[in-house]
Amino acid sequence: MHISLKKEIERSNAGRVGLSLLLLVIAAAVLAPLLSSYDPGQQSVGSLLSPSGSHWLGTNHVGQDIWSQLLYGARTSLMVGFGVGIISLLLGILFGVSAALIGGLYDKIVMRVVDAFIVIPMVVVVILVAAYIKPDLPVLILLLAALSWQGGARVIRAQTLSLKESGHINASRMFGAGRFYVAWRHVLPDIVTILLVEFIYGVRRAVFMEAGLAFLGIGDPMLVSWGMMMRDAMSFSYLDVWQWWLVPAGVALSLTIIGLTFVSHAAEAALDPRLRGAEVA
Amino acid sequence: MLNRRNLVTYSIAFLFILALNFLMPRMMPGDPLSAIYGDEVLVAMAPEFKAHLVESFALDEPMWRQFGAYILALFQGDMGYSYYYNASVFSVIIGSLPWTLLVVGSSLVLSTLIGIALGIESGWRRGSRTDRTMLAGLMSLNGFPDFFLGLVLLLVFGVLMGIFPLAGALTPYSGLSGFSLVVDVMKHMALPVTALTLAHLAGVYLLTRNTMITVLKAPFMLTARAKGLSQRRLKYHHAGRNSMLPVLTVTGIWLGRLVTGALFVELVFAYPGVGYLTYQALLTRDYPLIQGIFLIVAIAVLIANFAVDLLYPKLDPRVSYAH
Amino acid sequence: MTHFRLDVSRVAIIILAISLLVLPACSPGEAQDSSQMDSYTIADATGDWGYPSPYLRYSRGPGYTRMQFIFETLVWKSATDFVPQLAEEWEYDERENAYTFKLRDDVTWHDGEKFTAEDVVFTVDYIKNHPDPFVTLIGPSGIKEAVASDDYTVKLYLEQSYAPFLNDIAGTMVIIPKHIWEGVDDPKSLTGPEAVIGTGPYTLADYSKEHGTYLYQAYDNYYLGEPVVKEIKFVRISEEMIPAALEKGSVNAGDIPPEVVAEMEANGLTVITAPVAWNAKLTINHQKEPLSDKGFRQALACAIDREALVQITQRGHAIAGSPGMVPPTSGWYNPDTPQYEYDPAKSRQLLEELGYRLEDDYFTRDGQQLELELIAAADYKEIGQFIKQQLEQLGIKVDFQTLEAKAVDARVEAWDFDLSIYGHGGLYEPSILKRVIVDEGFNSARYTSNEELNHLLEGQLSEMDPEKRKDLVFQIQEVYAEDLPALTLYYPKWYWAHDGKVNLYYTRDGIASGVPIPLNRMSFVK
Amino acid sequence: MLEISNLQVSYGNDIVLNGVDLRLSGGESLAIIGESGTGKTTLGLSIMRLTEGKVRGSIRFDEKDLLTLSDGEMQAIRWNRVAMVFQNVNNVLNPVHSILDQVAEPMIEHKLRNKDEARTKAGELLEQFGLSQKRFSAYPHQLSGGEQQRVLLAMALANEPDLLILDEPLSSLDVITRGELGDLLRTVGNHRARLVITHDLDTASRLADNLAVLYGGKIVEIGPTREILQRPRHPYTKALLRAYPNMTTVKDLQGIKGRMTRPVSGCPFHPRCTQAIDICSETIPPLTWSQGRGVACHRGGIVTLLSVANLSKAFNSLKAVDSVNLHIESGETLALVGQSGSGKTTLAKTIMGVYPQFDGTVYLEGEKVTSYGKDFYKRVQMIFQNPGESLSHRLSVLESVMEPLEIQAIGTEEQRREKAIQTIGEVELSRSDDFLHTYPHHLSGGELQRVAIARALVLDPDLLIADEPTAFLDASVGAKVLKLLLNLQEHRGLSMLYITHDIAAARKVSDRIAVMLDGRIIEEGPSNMIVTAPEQSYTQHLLGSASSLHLDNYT
Repeated sequence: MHISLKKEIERSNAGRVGLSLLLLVIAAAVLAPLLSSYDPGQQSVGSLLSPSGSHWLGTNHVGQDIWSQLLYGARTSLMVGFGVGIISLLLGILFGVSAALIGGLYDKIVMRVVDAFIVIPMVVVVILVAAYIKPDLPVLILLLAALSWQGGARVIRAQTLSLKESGHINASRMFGAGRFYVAWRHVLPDIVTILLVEFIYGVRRAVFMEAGLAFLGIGDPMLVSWGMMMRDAMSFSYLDVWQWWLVPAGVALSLTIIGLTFVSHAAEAALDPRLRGAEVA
Repeated sequence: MLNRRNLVTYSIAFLFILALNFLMPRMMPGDPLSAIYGDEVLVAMAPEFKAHLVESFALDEPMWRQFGAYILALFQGDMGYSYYYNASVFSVIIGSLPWTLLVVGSSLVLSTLIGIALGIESGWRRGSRTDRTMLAGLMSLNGFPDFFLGLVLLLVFGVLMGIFPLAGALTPYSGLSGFSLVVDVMKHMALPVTALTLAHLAGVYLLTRNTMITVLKAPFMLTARAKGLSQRRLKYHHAGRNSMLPVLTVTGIWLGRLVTGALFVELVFAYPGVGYLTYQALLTRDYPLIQGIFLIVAIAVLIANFAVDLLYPKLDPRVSYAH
Repeated sequence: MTHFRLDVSRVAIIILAISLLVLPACSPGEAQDSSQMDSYTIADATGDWGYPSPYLRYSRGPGYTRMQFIFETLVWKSATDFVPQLAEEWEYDERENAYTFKLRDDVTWHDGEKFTAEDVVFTVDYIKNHPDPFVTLIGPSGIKEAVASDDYTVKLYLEQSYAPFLNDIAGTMVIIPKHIWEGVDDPKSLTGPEAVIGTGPYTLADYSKEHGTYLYQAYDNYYLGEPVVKEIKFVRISEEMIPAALEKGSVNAGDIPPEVVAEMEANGLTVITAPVAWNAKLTINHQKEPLSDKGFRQALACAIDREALVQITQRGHAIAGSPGMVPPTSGWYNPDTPQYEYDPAKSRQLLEELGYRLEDDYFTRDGQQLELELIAAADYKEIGQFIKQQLEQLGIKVDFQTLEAKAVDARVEAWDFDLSIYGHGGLYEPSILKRVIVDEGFNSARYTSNEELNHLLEGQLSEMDPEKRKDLVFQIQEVYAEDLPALTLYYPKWYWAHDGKVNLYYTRDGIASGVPIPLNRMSFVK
Repeated sequence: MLEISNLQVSYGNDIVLNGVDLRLSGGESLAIIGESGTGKTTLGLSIMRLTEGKVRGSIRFDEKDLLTLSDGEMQAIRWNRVAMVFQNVNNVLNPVHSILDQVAEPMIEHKLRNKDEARTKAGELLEQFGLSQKRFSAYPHQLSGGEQQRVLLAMALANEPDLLILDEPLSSLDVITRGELGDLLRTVGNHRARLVITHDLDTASRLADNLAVLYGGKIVEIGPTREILQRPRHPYTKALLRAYPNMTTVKDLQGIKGRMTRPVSGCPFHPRCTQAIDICSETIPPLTWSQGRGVACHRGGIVTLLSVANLSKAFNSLKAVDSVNLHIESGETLALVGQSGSGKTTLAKTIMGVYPQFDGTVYLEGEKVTSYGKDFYKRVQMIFQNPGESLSHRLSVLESVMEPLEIQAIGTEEQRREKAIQTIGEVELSRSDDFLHTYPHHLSGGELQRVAIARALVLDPDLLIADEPTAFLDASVGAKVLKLLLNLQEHRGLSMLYITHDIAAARKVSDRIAVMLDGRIIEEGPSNMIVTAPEQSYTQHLLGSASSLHLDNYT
């Protein structure tokens, strides 16, 4: 199953749309200082202004520039998303691969714990924990990662197990290949696609949860984030401001998640040839 | 069928939930009493009254004894006392639970039915324009967080167009009864249920569609076509029936997502369910209530998963006889 | 592969189709029957404020408001004055330090029992045994003894002379029927309909905790005549939606955000503004160097532009804080209170006098950069940011952190902070001053080192002569503002809008001991 | 009833069926046989119009061309007129419906019966196929493979179709059930036209009167089943039979050389055919009929490579060979069995033209051999009993093998050397320089015989006459040499005349056996017939005294 993932994703239109959306968000995050002349935290007397030449999306309730908040909000979303994605992936690999290779009681314990975590509604756990500890950004990332590696671990374990038994690995072992060689040359390329799909899942979940927590008001209030923008904007929904305050934040969040959804869909399709070919494409 | 593996899984999940409830209050800074009374009119409560409260809620005892008492009480069905509501946590939650069940239940049924129907349709015509449009549309829909959908629905249909009520589960003291009361309740739940359903539709749809595509290539589909069956029967009775099954296996997990989705959506619509209660509890820092809600929601989802595990064999003959 | 286009219109149509599918059929805008006076609906964002009995209502103001339709006090207040309620007349005997109340003899409980002086005596004793957060009857403000001279005369002996007695005790303590509460050991266990038997103009017909709704019905045998509204309803509508609900006419009254005042008035609704009753404060750790220095605290006060803070963080819908805490709109306000107008130059000068030098934009002393830690709950995020911006502009580095509210309280209580932002109400009656300046608790400045101030605060509480008391309160403001253990930042303006069918007004110094809600039950009588 | 003409089915560029013509009338049964991948199932599905491939040509069923019908019309034909028993693979039955429902479904859906009647009828059918009533509500996965097959059969008969297409109806079954169901199928399907699709000759012979052999998308041979099985006329059919394990074959299993490849120009079988000539790779041979049999072969079917007519050879008055008639077909092994002195070797030598004088005629590919020259020996070669005698002790291994090439003056020295070394490799001898330059007296008996074989094969002959090639060898070495000969035959498509006194060895390597006694052929026929049902007492005697371990003597 040596498929060029990059190619597969780029070939599918869903993948292209998704990648474009993601690049757009990443560009907004990276280029935020260039795209807006306002500090997103800078308060000013002109509050709740309508969009104008100087404030493209107007200002919020304390005179902060909404456009610039939108751009910097991308940073928060992406930081949480990718941070959680990477850490939970690493945890997933750690537990998944070790469970597959060590096996026995250890494997059983890890897998039961994983199953248990899958049936517990994670958002509720996050809300409970966050309600107590009011996490700042690094803690939030760790918290979300700690609660979202389980699905990945299960998939990675299954994949590693099947690879352990698969023909070409046995064959190369019989030709005298060392463990490192096998891991590098055969195991890694075969699970890298699955890892990517899991990674994107993790990112998507994290972006969503960060926004949700901020919306509930249990995130770090000092952080400029889309969820918080929506929360703040919601309390002014009796005015017109929601059109350029709430909606852009919600749309930015949605587009990010849609981008991730499309990319993961394309990656999944690449993984499962049965789904290939008839894509949104 | 329920096997030992499942039992172990559920036990671990249950223990984890309890342990969290044990551990989280330990991390609380300060004493819980300050969260009981806020800053509305009287700034400081009289020290005498404070002492009275500390005594009556046993807050002066060491933490571990409070935990011990909590667990003991839990197994006696006592989930604690909400200082804010002046009522037992259990009774507070029970009051809100039916509304959440109504919203979540309706969304679960609707999103499952519509998701399966669309998934079957889309998978059946895979590759067609209809399929591609549906896939793109629903995957996009999947990206919209439920609370954002809720807000937009509320603003558009509630505020701008004024078609739907702005808040609540029914018109209070409207004197309605019978059918008109049902209509009133339906009108109130229409937007929250729509938001939840739309946000969760895509998951069901995608799973059904993927299964459908696989099922369509199964040998029994060829058999069925050879039998000269109508398209309709092929699509629903043969392919559809098989495509539904994987969706049903994940209903429990789905339900978990819907419940958490309801937490957000109820907040948006001020819908008097557990989600709204959670938000209030967070605002008022009513920790016993937060703990209680967490416990009930988590356990409810566990039970739902458990129930699906038990029920699934009745739906999929392959599983029921596998043991 | 076919070319893929995100066909927006098709997607939109499908989404619309789905939504139409999901939505049950619905007819637009039901007619609201608010024209008749048999029903009056009040919107509230929170909704549930507890079962409206004295011990099950929630402790905050709205809880009391829900209760005061049913339960009454000895004296009551109109928009301007103390007025008789259960007591027809009262007088203070300075020698005995006791109030004598002459009670009405035509009052009945909702269950038909006669109301007598025994009920008052019972209530006082009951509250002493079962404390109520609103009324403190033990300690300095307490009642030593209640004696019924006859069926309709009751004499309350005070522990000490207590100036705000009428407001805080006689006008706040609701009388409960002895025949029901006698023998109830745990007041919270009384949850049935008997728990809401009072003497007031309304009885409770329904209460729903989940929906946050209340339904009151007029009590026909009310001794002051039949209430003008047959039914009062409280319904829960989220804050943002109340304006829409008012415009739709689905509610008669509700509090509104300041931004919509003009729109409401344009729509023919009456908007009323509460005299300010609440303030947000910058709490300063006056136990800790360099904040323990009065000059330093004054420098901070001059560096924070409170007018700008009101403009930015409150969008102008507030009054800038007076360093004397008493709001300028209050009758107790001393116009001579030092104001510390925004003056960064003055701040710099004060800091330089303390030995600070500006280096690289920040003040430094003994090689150490001046840095303050500011903590606040998330609710004060915008204000914290504003103060941080202002102080950093001046040259004081600020580390601003939002913490969980209880964590802030705990650290303030442990003196583990530099600056903190906190808010509280109760500014109508000067009795608040002692509690928030010298008493214990995280929400008090606990500033006890100025003997003069201590003396003044004690004195105004026991000074029964209003004019002399006012003089004391004026002095307190000056001393407090001079010492600045905390700085009042602003007083927010609160608005209610109603359709004018009932004349809503703000009670003098708030309902009971100071609830700033324009729902005095007497609006609904006569 | 069913008439398929010039049916072409292709998936993209892959042409699966390439011009198939078939006729089937009511009550007739026809088996389509072929290896997997020859397009058998596609043919069945095409009739049901269920292939996803592109279909051209015509499929006429009751005078209607199925390919031009509307979907609705086709839907009405499916199962009512034409039903199919699908190959019993996993999930061929819908896993979530009970078997009774699945059998009843087509009756209900085609409105032949109401629900209750349909279920009753379905029950009868299932019972007829041996499923008890309590199994009716079972789901497919609860059934054994045999039971599932019964369900598939019962289901196919539900709407009483006129044409039944059976795709591998018996292949998932054990032998006993196979017999039982085969008989049942013959009974219930008797009056219906049946098209049996199988790779299994046994199934074909059980279920069908006629047989069509499909190869590379074309029918290569068609005719009555029994005749084809006894006397295949297309090289593919023959190869198929030879590769087929059954109780009546005695020869060791031989595959068919090479693998099926697509696309192929010309005759689809020519890359694997042992008698292919130039035209075979150029044009597709048409199906030509003779004697009730259709064969698609440019060479008219299997070629008779060598035949002798009335061959006699007398030494003085002794008639060593007496009026012998024999033929050897392309790619087959004829064993000539007889005692020493029966004239076997003389016959072989006569054929090889060792004796200038003899009576009778030798034909090579139908042409009379008039002179024995290079042309003849290029095509016919012989190896002898004693390899030591046939190899010159003065020539090294390499020189010995190169010698025939030099004699025939084929190629350059270098090419000859290469060809020789390749052939030495083919007979599983070392190609090291050391070995190539070894002289015969350093070689073992087995090695010598291999060198001799190599020398005979280096000219790529069509016929190899092997005269007791194992007589001088140990049993184990002899067995290996025999195995080698069989392999060579499979790879090169060699025909062999195998001369032996050992009928046991003969039956392992030969397709046919001729028994020789006193210069005459007294009995001749397919190996299995000769071995199992010998007619001549002499043959029986030979069989009786053939080498065996005689274990019964010890019991």
